[in-house]
Formats: sequence, structure tokens, C-alpha cells
Amino acid sequence: MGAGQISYDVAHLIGATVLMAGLQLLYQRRLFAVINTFAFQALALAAAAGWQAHVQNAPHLYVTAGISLVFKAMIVPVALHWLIEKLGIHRSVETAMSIGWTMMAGVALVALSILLVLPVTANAAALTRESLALAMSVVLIGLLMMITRRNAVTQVVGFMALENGLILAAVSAKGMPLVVEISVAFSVLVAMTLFGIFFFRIRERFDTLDINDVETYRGDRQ
Amino acid sequence: MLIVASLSVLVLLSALAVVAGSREITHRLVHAGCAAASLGLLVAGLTHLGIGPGGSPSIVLPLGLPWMAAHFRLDNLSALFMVVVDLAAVAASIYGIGYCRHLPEVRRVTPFFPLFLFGMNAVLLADDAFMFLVAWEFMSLASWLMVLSDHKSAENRHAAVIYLIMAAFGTFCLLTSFGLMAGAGGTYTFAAMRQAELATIPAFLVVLTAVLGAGSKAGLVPLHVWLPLAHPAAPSHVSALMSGVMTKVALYGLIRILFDLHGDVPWEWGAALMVIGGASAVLGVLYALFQDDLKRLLAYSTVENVGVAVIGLGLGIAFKDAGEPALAALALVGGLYHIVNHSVFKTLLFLAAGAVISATGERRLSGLGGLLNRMPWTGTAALIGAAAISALPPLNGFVSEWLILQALFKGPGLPHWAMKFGVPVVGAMLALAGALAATCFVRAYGIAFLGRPRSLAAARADLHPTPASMRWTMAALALLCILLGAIPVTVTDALSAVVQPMTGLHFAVSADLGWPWLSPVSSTRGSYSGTMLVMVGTALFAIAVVLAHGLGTRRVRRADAWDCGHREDIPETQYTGQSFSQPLRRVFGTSVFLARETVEMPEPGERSPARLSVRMIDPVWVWLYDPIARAVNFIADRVNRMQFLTVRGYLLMMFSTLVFMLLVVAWRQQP
Amino acid sequence: MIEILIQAAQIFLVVALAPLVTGWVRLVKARLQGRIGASPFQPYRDLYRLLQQEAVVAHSASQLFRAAPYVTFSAVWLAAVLIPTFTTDLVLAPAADLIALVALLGVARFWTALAGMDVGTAFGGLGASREMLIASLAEPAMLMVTFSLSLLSGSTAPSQIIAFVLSGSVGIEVSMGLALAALVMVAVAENGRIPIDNPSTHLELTMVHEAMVLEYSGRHLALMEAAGMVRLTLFLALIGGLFAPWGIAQAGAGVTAMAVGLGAFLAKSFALASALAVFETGIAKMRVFRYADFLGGALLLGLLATIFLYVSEAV
Amino acid sequence: MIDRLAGLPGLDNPLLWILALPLGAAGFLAVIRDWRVASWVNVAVSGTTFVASLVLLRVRPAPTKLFFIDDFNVYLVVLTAFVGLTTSIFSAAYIARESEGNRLSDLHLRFYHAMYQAFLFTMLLALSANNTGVMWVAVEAATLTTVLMVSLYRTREAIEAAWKYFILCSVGIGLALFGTILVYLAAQPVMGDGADSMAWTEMMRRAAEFQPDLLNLAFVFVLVGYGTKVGLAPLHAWLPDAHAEGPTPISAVLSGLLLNVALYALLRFKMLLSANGHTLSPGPLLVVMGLSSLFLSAFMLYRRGDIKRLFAYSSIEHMGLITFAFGMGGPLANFAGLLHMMMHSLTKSAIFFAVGIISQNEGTKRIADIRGLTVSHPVLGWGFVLAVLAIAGLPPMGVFMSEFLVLGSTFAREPLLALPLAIALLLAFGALISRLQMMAFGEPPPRSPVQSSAGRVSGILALTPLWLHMALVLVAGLYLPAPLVAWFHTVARMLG
Repeated sequence: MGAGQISYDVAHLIGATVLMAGLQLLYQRRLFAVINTFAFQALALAAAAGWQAHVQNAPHLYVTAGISLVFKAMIVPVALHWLIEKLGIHRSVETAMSIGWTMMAGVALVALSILLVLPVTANAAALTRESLALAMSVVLIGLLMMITRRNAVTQVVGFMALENGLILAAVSAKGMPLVVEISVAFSVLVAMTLFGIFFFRIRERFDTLDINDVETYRGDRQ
Repeated sequence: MLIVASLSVLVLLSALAVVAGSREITHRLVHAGCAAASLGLLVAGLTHLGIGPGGSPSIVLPLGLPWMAAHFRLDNLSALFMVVVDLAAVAASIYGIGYCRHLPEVRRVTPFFPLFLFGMNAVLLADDAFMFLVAWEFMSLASWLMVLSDHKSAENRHAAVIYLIMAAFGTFCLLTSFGLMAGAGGTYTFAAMRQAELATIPAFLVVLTAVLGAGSKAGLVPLHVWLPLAHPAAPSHVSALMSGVMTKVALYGLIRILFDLHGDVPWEWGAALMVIGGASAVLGVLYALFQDDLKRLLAYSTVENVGVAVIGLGLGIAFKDAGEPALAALALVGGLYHIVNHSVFKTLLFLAAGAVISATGERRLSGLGGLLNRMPWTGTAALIGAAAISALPPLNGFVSEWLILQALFKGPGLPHWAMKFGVPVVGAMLALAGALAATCFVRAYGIAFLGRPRSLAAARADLHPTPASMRWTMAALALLCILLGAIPVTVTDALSAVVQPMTGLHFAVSADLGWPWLSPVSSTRGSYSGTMLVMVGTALFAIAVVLAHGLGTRRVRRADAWDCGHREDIPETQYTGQSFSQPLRRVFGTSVFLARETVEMPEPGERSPARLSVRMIDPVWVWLYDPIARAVNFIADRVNRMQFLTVRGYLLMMFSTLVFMLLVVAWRQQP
Repeated sequence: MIEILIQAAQIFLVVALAPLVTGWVRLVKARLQGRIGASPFQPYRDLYRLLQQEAVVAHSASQLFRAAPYVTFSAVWLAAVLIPTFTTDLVLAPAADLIALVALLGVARFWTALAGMDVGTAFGGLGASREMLIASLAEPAMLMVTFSLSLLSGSTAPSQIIAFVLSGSVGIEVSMGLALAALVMVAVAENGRIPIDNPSTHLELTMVHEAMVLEYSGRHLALMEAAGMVRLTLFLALIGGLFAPWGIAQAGAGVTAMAVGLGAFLAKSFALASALAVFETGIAKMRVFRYADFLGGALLLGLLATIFLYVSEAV
Repeated sequence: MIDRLAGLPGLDNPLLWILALPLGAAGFLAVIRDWRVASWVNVAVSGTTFVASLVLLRVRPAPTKLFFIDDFNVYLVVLTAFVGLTTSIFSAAYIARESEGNRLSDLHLRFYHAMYQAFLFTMLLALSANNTGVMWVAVEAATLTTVLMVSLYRTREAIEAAWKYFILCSVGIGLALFGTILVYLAAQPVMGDGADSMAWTEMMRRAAEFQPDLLNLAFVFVLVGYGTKVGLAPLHAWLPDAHAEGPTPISAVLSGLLLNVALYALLRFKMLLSANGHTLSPGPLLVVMGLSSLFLSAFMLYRRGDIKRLFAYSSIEHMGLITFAFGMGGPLANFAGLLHMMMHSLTKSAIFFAVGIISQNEGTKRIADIRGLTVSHPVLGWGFVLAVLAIAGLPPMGVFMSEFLVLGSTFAREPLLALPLAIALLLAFGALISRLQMMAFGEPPPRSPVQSSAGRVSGILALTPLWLHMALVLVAGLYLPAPLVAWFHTVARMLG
């Protein structure tokens, strides 16, 4: 039916945008650019959630949309900017794996998730199968980012991208309850991450808590 | 009924020892109680043997695995071993009454001693795999704690840890064996296992793991390494039980699986067991020959005797598989007889060693000497024990070796060429082991009890009189050595009743010559009669005395030793254990233990003494255990690096796990 | 009744004969060495003289030291009583087969060695150590001989083996030869003859048996000596009986047969004794550490003897 | 909103109390100033919770939309409440000793007690949740609370451990959520929108109609996600440090309870798969992860110098064993797995009780510095020996029974799989025993034992839970009550 067609196209479009934003995250070389890209992704996610709320006429999804709009697209980026200023973190992205390879890996992950999801969701609503594939790729890409980027900030962003993917999947799962609770719970996680970075003075990366002492503690060295 | 009572008494005793362990009287009380309880069990076992074949119905208690309770049963085999175990147990307990005062850490012994006895008896009574293993591990556990009783010495701790790990290895092996026999159904009762039909490979594995599991506990080469470490570390009356009895419980497990549960074991396994047994016998006694520590020497000789018994069992399997039940019965009777004997004289010898240690505080042969004059009781008992373990007629050790040899001499009759040629070799090994055992104990006894004391402690041994309880136990055991040797036929008849269900043939070991004549198979086969030997021997002895005294004088004059005219009173000039075994070390040591002698001569004019140092390495350690240890350490080092990665590293591991699994799913889902 | 008498006769025969055999060996050796030598009856006189002397016992010696000679002697004697000499029809024969005989000799050795160590002198230990070295190789060899004989004749009882050999069903067997060779080597070692040990030496470093009984004197020494003599007789009888049993009286034989058997026994014994003397005169004593090779050789011969049976069966 | 409220249990329902008590207490404890009072309130609340949970053994409340009790989670709920109680008793003594050393400020202690109850609440919630989403939220909350408690000491090591724990587990949680969503997607076409298609009770009934491929995919994510919390190698990295650096009572509940809860979640999903029947068998994945955990921990044990890390790794080992058992499947192995879950949480928490007292007495966590415990502190020392022997799998303790069943059944079915299992167990056994001997025997280090009366009281207080647990394990090793066995059998059948 027409409406279904349109709703499908729009949802697909927005989902694709989220994924593109994800890939772009891998591509960025400068921290601020990363943050902005993330904000953009959050924006797209909010749009997706809003659209789903409209399509499935599930009002509670508007809450999710609101959360990601306000919290992720605005508060978090600002907070990150502030953190970078406050802790004087390097502005450039340290990569553990060259951008090019990372991009290729990202594409490979997208391929993998499509390969996995599309055949198995044959009888699911077309709406879900597309965005599910997209969501899964976003999740995997987020994880990839956490691994291949050294800065604390980029890793946090990676984590949040991963979580965007999850929210995307959640909202696009037709009539799934508890989405709000889940997104709230995740926002708490994210908040704690940022808090932790600030509180524990994690300047460079997750691995060492303090750059000042070289030898880091990893549990009973003998 | 009696059994249940005695067992529960044992448990209560250990509780008592825990509660009231601070008072010295408690320990003697507990040991006395143990004596009473094991006496009860001994009686139970004997009466059951007296009733004759046919096991009592299995008793079921609502314990253990919920869907199959706990089964207990007493049949002839277990009754026999019960007699073996509790005979030694009674002795050790009574001995303990007097001995426990000499222990440094008695509070770490008494609570576990009853549990140890309990465990061993429970193994014999168990009628399902679960209870069997529980009791089995229980036995190991209790003895481990007693090995650790004198835990201040690092050597003992080392011994203990190796012991427990080897015990766990054995348990895992037995678990495999039972698991395979029980099948996926999970009915672990022995009754069910007897019915089990096994395919070729599982059947093979069952026997293999049974041999490994029971063998590691019995101390068969090359799984014996823990034994000479652990047995000496425990207090002597416990060592006596561990060496004299616990190894027998292990053999019981072996017999139970190979002859009862599994049923038809192919002859190749018989051959394998004979070779293992032969190797254990020879290597064990060789090890023993070169020991300086009295208790370790005894422990190694346990390895030898277990080997001898296992030769008998292996032969039994071979004959049984070849359809020769009579000979199989003969071999088994020999093996079982040796098990009985060894439990008696090894217990006796360990108890004697305990008496020596508590009198002199010295375990090294090189610090002993001249004890027969100072400890006549212990000395005499030990002499009989040594003669018995050296397989000298008319004592018990000889009878069992004679039976095994008789069976062995029939071995070449087996249809397989491997046996035709193998059996003589095993026979040679057995003979060699026997002769070396005699040498070993001439050395041990001569150095420890004869000659002149090599240390002040040994010279003052008579200042610490041995308590009566210890003396009487040793005397009783010595008497038993003679008895079991003098009336072999009575014993063999009882044993053949035990063997009957295994070979399916009632078999009179005193075939047609009648009571005192031990003549297996047929009277023309060759026969032996300890009874007659004793009678005639004493007669001749009397005649000799009368002749010598009648024809000559009876005057005796005490004087200094002549010693070819070299008058000296430096005890150090005596032969020591080292020098005694030196010729044999030259003969065997160089090849078996890669022994190397190095002599450091001082420069001319220097006053320092010349030194002869001997280095021997234990091939089993060097070629089998060290590599394993090295491998484990190597891998552990590599793996340990994973403790020190960065969070990103860990995330990477997570990510790759995820992707890997996704790929697996993707691959498996291809239509 | 008659069996009892025969047995009794045997009991005293071996003891009575033993010194004479030893004396004979010494005589022949002396003659071979160009000496006149003492009369073959000299050993009787020696033993009697020793019995008269008082026994001197070292302070450090224990009761075992005084008991040992009696035990040793009676053990060897018991062994000698049970083997067929002039007849196989002995009441006590079933009490011990060859295995038990070996073990009985082991008893004697066990006590002798312990007695050697009892006084606590260097020589005693030396003797005991060497004696046990020899024994721990000779005994297995002896058992392997028994093994091959029992395979051949289906019995370990001497009387049965002899009966089997006499029945003639045994042709010229390689393994019989090998067994004989092994048995001879063992006998040489067990009796402490050259090349293993020199019974007439007191050169300290070469002694074996002498070193053990060094501290003995008087009747104790006499018994030890006597034990040695009986052992020699025993081995001669054994070799003669097992490998050349001709003339020996079988079960249920008459008096004449007995007489014949006795004659044959004496003849064989003295012949073998002379052979031993010749052999000893011919060769020199070997170093202690060559014992192992010599006796190991005996052990291997015994093993070969059993193996060869199948070869001859197979062809 | 309405339907969600409808999901809550009624007042007559014991479940309500079991959940409400800790939640309320968490808030209440946050405002109590004096830590002594707080620790006793903590004990009291845990006690009442336990009593309430005992009611479940008698009355089985009807499942609601959000909560339910069945044969599987009933014993876990009771177990959790029980270990919660014993641990709170131990923690009372532990905190008393800690505060002597002033390692913890009152504020920290208030926070600690509040979080303790909150943690219990989240675990009970996760166990009794009838809704995959609720379960997920609960597990996530459990992670957060424990993270906060692990970092309680504010040392660099503690903070780093907490951080590691936090990051790894949040990622894991994320993946678990994705799996949950996938399951919902599998259920939704069959059972329509809404909470029904997330309710275990409903899903189990119609699992057969779900789309198998989607379930496969879901299970992978769930396995990696919840597997991280179970501590399966190679997802285990957070576990040793989190155990080592937090306060010991927390280590006890982490090892004893949280791992079980995560495993429970995993098993629920496995049940779904086996109820569906057309999926790929999850067995191989579980078996592989189990074996890898077994081997990794077995070798790690040989290199540990820190007593708490040592036993943390032994927890990994046992989780691996349990996972292996469920991977093997079949009535015997599943039964053994369930039994082992119970035995392990009792024994391991007991061990951590002992370890807590030991490290307080000796003032160190380094194994090398701990000697001759059975001489210096007999009751504690022997209790420790008993517990370690139990965890090493020696009879007559319960762990032996489960290991016997796992090995026995595996040998009967897959000897080739049983061989590495046995080897790994033997390796771990060796490591544990050698460490045990080092610590429990030998000459104790020369130290004047300063035992204040308060110390002695709290010593007795701290020892009771240890011996109580050991008594239970001992009894279980010899005799299992019939209803428990019945539950295990039904669950084993459900697990397939």
C-alpha cells in the first residue's frame, strides 16, 4: 500500500543516514569532527524514532526520540567539547589501524550483517528487516571504532554509536515495549562513561587511568 | 550389622578426636577404638569367608546420586580384602596406642586415622561407581592429610602435593572407566555394569583407564613416583597402612574391574600387565637397594611386591582368556596370596621402622646399627619380617612366590607366541626381583640392626624402651608371617573359594596329595609343603645342635673382634648401606639410573679426606614427569600474558569472538 | 616303613659323605699341583678338632651371630635331604621341589651374610656384600634352569624330572645342554669355587665366603664349614642326578637297585669332584666386577634354554 | 502504562515482598548515618527477604506479565536470598574490622550498604522477571551497582578494575540487548505486538513457531553479551580484577550470585532454542566456550600471586565447567550443571568469606606472604582447607557429585571431549592444591596475633557463614532433597 511504501522508504532513508554517519565516524581524523558527526547521527536517530512513533502510532517512542534529540544530539556533544577543553586532550585521532583499513573493515561488517539479517527475516515486516540490518551494522561499526581508536573520547563515541544502533533496532522493532526504559538505561550508562572519564582524569585512552605513571597496574604482576 | 556398627564407630571416633583433641588420653582412646572397630570388620570379613561363596544382597541407602541411591555389598572378594585391610588396621591401631605419644603433631593424625580406615573399608563395600569413587577419594584425602601431619618440613609438603595430584589423576582415570561401562544412561551400579555390552574401543579404554587409575594408586611403574615420597612422610603406623594396605585396595579396584565388571579381558592385557608387573618388581627393588632412608626403602619395596602380585593377575587374565580356568585360578590364588602376605610383612616392617625411629630419632641407615642387641623384640620381629619379604621358606613370602612361579612355568603353554617368549622373560624378571629383594633386606637389616651403632642415638636406643602395645603387635605380626607360611594349604583353599566366581571353576590348590602338601594342578607337577619343611627343619636343627654340642664343647668366650688382626673400634670402618650396594650399583645402577661415581682425591700433602660422591638420576622423573612440568610452565607463562592486556585488547577479543560466531552462523545457515 | 628308613639313610648319608667329597677334591687338586696332599679324610679330623675348641664371640656380636651356624647348617642339610641321591623314592621329596631347594639354599645364604655383618667389621660387610651380589644373579639363573627343566619334563620336582629323563623320551636337547652349562656355572658360584671365589684363600681383598665367616671359631666355624661341604655334595648330586640319572633307583625298586643306585651316586659324585678339581686347577680367579658378566651369562643361558625349547618344538 | 502496572504482583504474592524489601531497604540504608546500625539493618532485611523467599518453596505464585516463578528460578531465588543473607552477616563482621583500619569513611559505608541491597534487588529482579526486557534492565542495573561497589576503595587498582569492568560489561550488555531485540522480532510475527512476545511463559509455549534462523542470530549476541557477564573466556577479562579489588563480601556475591544470574539469563534463551527445535544446536558454541574458559583459567591459576584473583579464576573455571555441561546437554549433564551452579555459589562464596578474614588477619593478599593458617588460626584455616578441597572437587562435598556426573556422562557420550575436560580439571586441581598447601600449612610467619575482643566477636561472626555453607555443601554431597531433584529434572528436560 502507498502509505506503507512511503513509510518504508522514509524509514529506510533515515536508517541509511544513521549508518552513513557511523561509517563517517570511522573516517574522521579530528576529534571535534568526530563529535559533530556523532551529534548528526544522534539527530538522525531521533528522526528515525520520531518517524517510527508516527508510523506505528506508538506515542512512547516520541519520548525515545526526545531523549536522543536532547541528550545525545545536544548535551553529550557539548559535554564532550567541554571535556576536551577541560582535560586538554589531543585534538587529533590516534588510530590503532589505518583509516583505510578501518573503512574496509566497516564495509565488510555491513556486508556481513546484511548477509546475516536479510535472509533470516524473510517473513518479518519489510520495515524491520532493512533497519535491522542497518542497526546491526551500526552496532558492529561502533564496536570496531572502540577497538581501532585510541583516544578516550573516540572510544566513548564509539560506544555511543553502538548504542545508537541498538536504539535504532529497538524503535524499528514493531510494537516493542520498554523501549523508553531501555533508552533511559542506556543514557545512564553513557552519562556514567562521561562522568568516569572526567572523574578518573582519563586523558588519553581507557587503558591507563593516569598518564603520569608509566608502569600501569594490571593485577598481580609478580 | 556388625559392619555398619564398626563403620559408624570410626566416624564417631574421628569426631571425638576433633572435639577432645587437646587431651593426650583421647588419642590413645581413639586408637583403641579404631582397633576395636577394625576388629569387628575383620571378624565380619572372616565370617563371610567362612560362610563361603555367594555375596550378601546389596544394601541400599538413600545417599549419593538421587536417582540411584548408594549400594553396598559384601562378596567374597571384598570380604577377603576386608580381612587384609582390617588385619593390618587392627595391628596399626593397637601399635598406635603406644606410638601416638611419639608423634610431633598427633592432633593432625588422630582425627584422620579413623576416617582413613573408614574410607578403605567403604571402597571394598561399595557396589556402585559413585560410592566407590567417593570412598576412594576419601581414602586419598584422609591419607593426604596425615602425610601432611608433619607439615613443617617442605619435603613432606612436596610429597603431599604430588601425592594428591596423582590420586586425582587416578580418580579421573577410574571415572573414565566407570563412565564408559555405565554408558549414557547414568546407571552407575556395578550390577548394571556387569551387564554392559562394550564395543571394541570402549572396552579397550575401560581396561586401559582402569589399569592407569588403579595402577597409579597401587604404585606400578611408571606411576609410582608419589609413593616413595608420600608413604615415608606419614607417621609410621599410617605408612604401614598406606604401603601395606592402601595399595591392596587399589589392586582390589583393579581386580574388581578386570575380573568382575568387565569380565572378558583379552590376553594381550594379561601380557601387558605381566610386563608392567615385572618392570615394577625389578625397578622397585633396585630403587630400594640404593636407598639410605629406611622408610623410603620399604616404600620402594612395596612397588616391587605390588609388581609381583600384578604378574599373578596378568597371568590369570591370560590363562582365563586362553580357556585354562585351572591355571588362571592358580595364578590368581598366587597373586592374592602375595597380596595377603605383603600386607602382613610390610605392615610389620613399617611398624618396626617406626619403633626404630621413635627409639633413635634416626631414619637414615647410615645412622643406625647394632639395634638387635638394644631392641631385641623389634629386632627379632624385623628379622622375621625381612626373611619373609625375601621369600625365604618356610615363611609366607615364599609360598606366594612359589605359586606364582608354578603358574608362570605353565605360561609357555599359552597359544600365543608372544607369551611363549614373553613368559620366560617375565619369569627371569621375577626371579631377579626375588633375589635382589633378599639382597636388599640383608642390607637393610644388617646395616640397621647388626654391627656396631653408627651414631650416638643408635647406641642409646635401649634408653627408650618400646611400649608394650608396639612390641606385642610386632610379635603378633611376626607370628602371622610364620603361620601363613607353615600352613599354606589352609590359606589357598580359602583363596580358591574367592577366586571361584572369577574363573568359574572350583579349584583345589592341594590337588591330590591332601592337606599339608601344596601341589597345584597335579601331584607330579611339583609340590611344596611348608608344614613338612618346618617339622623336618626343626628336627634337623635339633640334631645339629645336639651333634655340635655332643661331639664338642659348649664353651663360649667373649673377646674383641679379630678382623684379620686389624684391631680398631671406629664404627665408621664398617660397611655402610652405600658401600654394601656399591657392587650392585656398578652392575645395575650405571645402566638403569645412569649412576656416576666421582672420586675427589686431595692434593698430596693436603689433610682433607678423599670423597666418593655418587650421582643417580631417576629415569622416570627425567623422561616422563619433568617434561610435563616444563610444558605446563611454558604454557602458563604464555597464557599469563592475557592478564596484562589493555581494555582495547579485551574489547578486541570480544569483538573477534562475536564476529567469529556470526561467521559460523552465516556459514551454517547456508541453505 | 621302608621309605622312612630310606629317607633316614639319605639324611645321614649326605652329612657323612660331604667331608669326604671335599677332601677328595682337595686331594685331587694337590696331586694336580704336584703335591702329595692330605688324606681325603682330613676334613673329618678338622671338623672334629674345631668342635673341641671353644667358640670365641666378639663383644659386639648379637644372638644372631651364635644362631646363624646352626640355622645355616640345618638349612643346607634340609635341602640336601630332599634331593634324590641314590633313589628318587623319598618320603619327604614332595615337601620341596627345585624352586624350594633354591630358596632353602637362599635361607642359608641369608643367615651367613647377616652373620658376616653382625660383628661389624669391614671384612664381614665386604663378604656379605659380594656374596649377595653373586647370589642375586646366581639364584635367578638357577630358577631359569628349573624353568627349562620343568618345561621339558612338565614338573619342577627332581624325582619327576629324573623319571622323565630316564624314560628316554628326551633326545639330545640343545636346551638340556644349555641348562647344564648354566647349572654348572651356578654351582661354581654357589660353592664359592674358582673362578668366583677361592675357598683356600685368606688374601683379604679377594675373599667372599671366607670373609663372612672370618669371625667364627670353634664349633660355629665347624658348622659353617660343614654346611659348605654339604652344599658342594648337594650340587654334585643334583647335577649328576638331573643330567646323568642313570643307575638311580626308581620308586618301588628292590634292595639291589638301591645298592646299584648308591654305587652310581658315589661314582658320579667323585667323578664330578675330580672334574671340579681339574677345572679349578686349570683357571685363575676373576676380578669381583667380572662376576656380573659370568653369572649374567649363566642367567642368559638359562633363558636361552627355555627359548630353545620352542625352536626345537617348532622345527 | 496500565498494562505494565498490571504486570506487578499483588500484595498476597511473596514475590512482591522479595522484591520490595531490598528495594526499600536500599533507599532506607542510604540515609542511616551509623554504619553499625546499618550493617545490622542490612542483615535483618536480608534475613526477612530470605524468609519471604522460603515461602516460594511452599506456594508457587501464578505468573504475571512481568514476573513469574518456575522450577528453574525458584531455587536460584532462594539461593540468592540465602547467600545474600549469609554474606550480609559476614559483611557486618568484615566492615567492623575494615572500619578499625579506617579504610572506609562513613559516607562510603552508607553507600556500600545501600548498594548492597540494591544489588540484591537487581539480581532477584533479573531472576524473577518474566520479560526479556525487564531482565535485561535488571542485569544492567546489577552491573552498575557492582561497578560502584568495586571502586569503593578508591585505590588506583580498584578504580582501574571498576573501569575495566564497566566498559567491558556495558558493551556486553549492549550486545545482549541486541540479541533480546532479535528474539522479540522472532516472536512478534507469531504472537503479535506487546509484552506477550517478550514474556518467557508465553514464548516457551509457542517457541516452536518462531523463526529458527533469527533465533540463531539472537543467541550469538546473547551468548557474547551475557557470556561476558558470566565470565567465559575470552570475554572474562573484567572478572579477576573486579573480584580482586572490591570489598571481599562483594567478591563473594559476584562469584556466588551474579555469575549465576547471567548464566541463568543465557540458559533461558537456550531453553527457547531447544523448545523451538529447528535452530542450529547451541551446544557446540557452549562447549567450545566452556573448554576455553577451563583451560585458560587452569593455566592462569599457576601464575596467580594474589589470593583473590586466584579464586576469581577458579570461578571462571567452574563457570566454564557448567557451560560445558549445558553445552553437552542431555538429562545427566544438565542436571549436573544445575547442581554445580548451586554448589559452586555456596562453596565459592564460603571461600571468599575465608579469604576476606585471612587477608584481614595477615594484612596482605599476596599468597607468598600467607603461611601456616591451620597453625595460626585453626578454625579459619581448616574451614578454608575444607572449602578449597570442596571447590577442587574432592568428595564427600557436593562439587564432586556434579563433576562426577559431567565427566561420567561426557565420557559415555563424547570421550574425545571428555579428555580435554579431564586434563583441564586436573591442571586446575594441581594449581589449587599446591597453593592451598602453601597457605594452609607450613610454619606460620612470626607475628603477634592482635585479637581485640571486638575482633574475636566479629571473628566468630565472620566464621559462621563459612562453616554454614560448608555444612550445606557437605550434606548436599551425600544427600539431595527430593523436591530439588524433581525441579532439576524438569529444568534439565526443558534445557534439552
